[in-house]
Order: sequence, then structure tokens, then C-alpha cells
Amino acid sequence: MADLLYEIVNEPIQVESLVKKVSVREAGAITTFIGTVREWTKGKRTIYLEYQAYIPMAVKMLAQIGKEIEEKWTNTKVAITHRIGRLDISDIAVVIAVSSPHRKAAYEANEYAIERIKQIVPIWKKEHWEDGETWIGDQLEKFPYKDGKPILKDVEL
Amino acid sequence: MADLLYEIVNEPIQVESLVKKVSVREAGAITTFIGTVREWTKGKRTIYLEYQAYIPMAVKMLAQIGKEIEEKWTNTKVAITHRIGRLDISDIAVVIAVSSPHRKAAYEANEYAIERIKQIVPIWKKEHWEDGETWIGDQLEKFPYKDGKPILKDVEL
Amino acid sequence: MIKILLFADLQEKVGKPELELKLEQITVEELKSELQKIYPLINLESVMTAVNEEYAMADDAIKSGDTVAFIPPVSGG
Amino acid sequence: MIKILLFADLQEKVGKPELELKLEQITVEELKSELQKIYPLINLESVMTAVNEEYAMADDAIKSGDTVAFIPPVSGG
Repeated sequence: MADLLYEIVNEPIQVESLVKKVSVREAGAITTFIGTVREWTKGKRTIYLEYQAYIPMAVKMLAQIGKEIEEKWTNTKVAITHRIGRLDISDIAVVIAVSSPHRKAAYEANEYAIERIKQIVPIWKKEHWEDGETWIGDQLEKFPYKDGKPILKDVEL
Repeated sequence: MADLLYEIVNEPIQVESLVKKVSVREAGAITTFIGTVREWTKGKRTIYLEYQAYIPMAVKMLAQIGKEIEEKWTNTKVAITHRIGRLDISDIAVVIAVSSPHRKAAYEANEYAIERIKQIVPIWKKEHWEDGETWIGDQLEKFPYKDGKPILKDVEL
Repeated sequence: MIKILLFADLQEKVGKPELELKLEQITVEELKSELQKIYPLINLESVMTAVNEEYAMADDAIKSGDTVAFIPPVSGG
Repeated sequence: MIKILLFADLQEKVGKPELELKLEQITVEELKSELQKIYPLINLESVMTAVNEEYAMADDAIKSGDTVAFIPPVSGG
């Protein structure tokens, strides 16, 4: 599994391994985004999180995001791993690594990846608060689906 | 040395160790920038690089950049390590890690850090090409110093 | 036979991760209405549908042998 | 005594990383002119100066005991 660029895993994610996956001789810049479990959200305290995924489709969607990036920013290389299951405070939920000959593209493409993950990848987060629990649907508030499907922008599924 | 947030080192840099330095319970996002030695620059092939630093002042300037960031973006935490000496293709020259409760700030602050490093931190790169060698002064072309000192923007030294 | 996968709150409300319905052919929209009748507690309005791991539109056809997944608003990252 | 640190191409052109000059007091600008006379091959025009690890201006004073570093255009990162 060590060479897969897009993965859904149950175990802790090693940042270094994703950096290695995108490290090529053409690269001058590698950016990583590491999503961690935050203790406080709008004054509410999280005890732990639970992530669930529709795994085969999630992997496909991650690969699609990578393809979109490699088309938009030339010579970039992308790797993404998302963890599922129970995660405690400060645990890493997702790591996105992008390499590019130039730093600007590495930052932009990386940010694009996390935005797209929040739009199209079938992964769900359940917050376990001090006083209850709830499945979070970021999507619902921020990107209402006009045609019953997510914003796919300029890319065909 | 493991707990220093700003370091100049002679040995390979471990990305994971910088991530740990900025990982706090308030963080929901950590970005890293990893500057690597690229083989080709504008059609010229690099064989290896040599970095030199005015070490004590470089550490001070890195710390200043961290302070600027923590003032501009609330609740961010910064760690930067720059390597010096001989570096081969794909070796890591610099790692910048920024944590923040929110991802937007983590990206912006990280990009700010690399721009500032290229302005004010006394570190020099010597390119060893296939056909010669030269000390690079990025600064010279891009930011002429009006007062004989670098652009210090809104921050007092 | 159509296989239906449920996730997140849908899975909890229905009480299982998978359903099987004996159907030859149906559209996405029709399947949603059918399920609403069987499980009045769930809300499929802002839920996307994937057929065989591809996002599908309301009037796309589903046929026997397909795997349908209902995708509530996602919250990965 | 003023200690002078040299880096990158300046260090190579002068042939050593450090110099010491017997001086009591001098401005940054004056020190640059003095050095240009001793080492006509170097170019201090686009070179910054740090006094005791802080960037200094052209008319800042340097006094005996200070450490002066000439900082050619930097290229870290």
C-alpha cells in the first residue's frame, strides 16, 4: 500500500510518507496540509471525532481531485490520505501533499485540494461533544446542491 | 535542540518533527512548506547546492518572522528549520510549519514566511551547475534595497 | 435486486448500513420517494446519490445489479 | 577593534571569512568605503550591513567591540 497516492486508512498517517510520494527531481517546493482534530469549535468542546467513508468511491474522488490539480497546475504531483474511525484531539485526519517546481503552484493546488475534499469526497465526521453527538454536514450549509450533485466546476466526472 | 522553533542545521530535516512542534490542541490545520533542491532551473542543470548562513542572525530573523506571523494571524504557531552545507537534488533545504485553528490562516501565514525568508534571513545559496558555479542573490533582482536594508514592511527590527 | 448503501445519520436512522430492494429498473428520484415511504424518518432532500460509485442525477436510471449509495452532505477534511 | 564578517561571494573574493580593523568609531557608509579601497574587487553597493546581528542604516555608527556583517543579497529558502 506504500505507493498508493490516494488512500483511506484506519491507522495514524505519517506526514513524511506522503512527502516522499510526491518528491521528484523536478520539485522545488512541496506543501502539505495536515487536518487535525481541534478541541474547541465556536465555544463547544469536542471530546473525539468519528469519521466514516464510502471507501472505494472516496478513493476515486481523491484521485479525481489529484487529476484536476495535475491538469490545472503543470508538473504538480499530488498524494492524499484520509483517516477514518475514531480520532482524538490533535490526531491527524487528513494529509495532502503537493509537489511542484515552483512554490506558488504548490500552495494554490494544495488549498484547492482541501476545498474539493470538502465538496465531493464521501467522508463524514461525527462530532462527539461534551453534551451530545452529531453528524456534521459542512456541505449543507455552504454549498447547496442545485442539481442534487456537488459543484463539479469545469471537470467532468 | 528538539524544542527550538527556529533552527539552522547541518543535518537532514525531519518534516514530522516540525509538525510536532506546532501541533497544539487549538490547531485544526497545519501547513508545511518544504523547499527542495530542484534539478533544472530555466534549462540549466543543477548538480548540487551549497548553503551558507550567518547562523546567529539567521536564527534571530527566523524568530522575527514567526513573531510577525503570530501578530498578523491570531492563534498561529510557527516553526522553521533551514539546512546549510551541501545539498543534493531532492534534499530538503527548508521546512516551515504553521498551525492555526483555521486552514485559511495556515496557508497564508506559511506563504508569508517563505517570502520573508527570501527577504531578510542571511542565508546564501551557491548553485553548482554542470558548467560552473555561482552564488545566487535572488534578492538583488527582485527587491532592490532602497535604504541599504531589506523591506521590513510594518515591523520594526 | 438493487443494493443500497447508507452512511452517517442515514445509516443510524435506518438502523443498518445496507438495504436490498427487489426492483428491475427505477430512477434516482423514484428510488428516493420509495425509501421515504418505507423510512419516513429519513430526509433524502439534500442527499446526493451515487450509482456504482459515480454521482448520479435525479432522472438517471438504476437497474437490477446496480449499487446505489446515498451520500449525505460530506464533511471530510 | 571592529570585527567584520564576510559571506558568500564576498568571503570568496576577500579570501577569508573574517577581518579585524583597528578603528574606534566609523559609520556603516565609511566602513564600506574603507573596505572598497582595501579590496577593490568586491562590490558593496547592494550589500546590507548588520551591526551586532541587527540590520543597520548607512549613517549608523559602529564602534570598537562591535561585530559588523556584510550581507550580500540573500537567497535562502
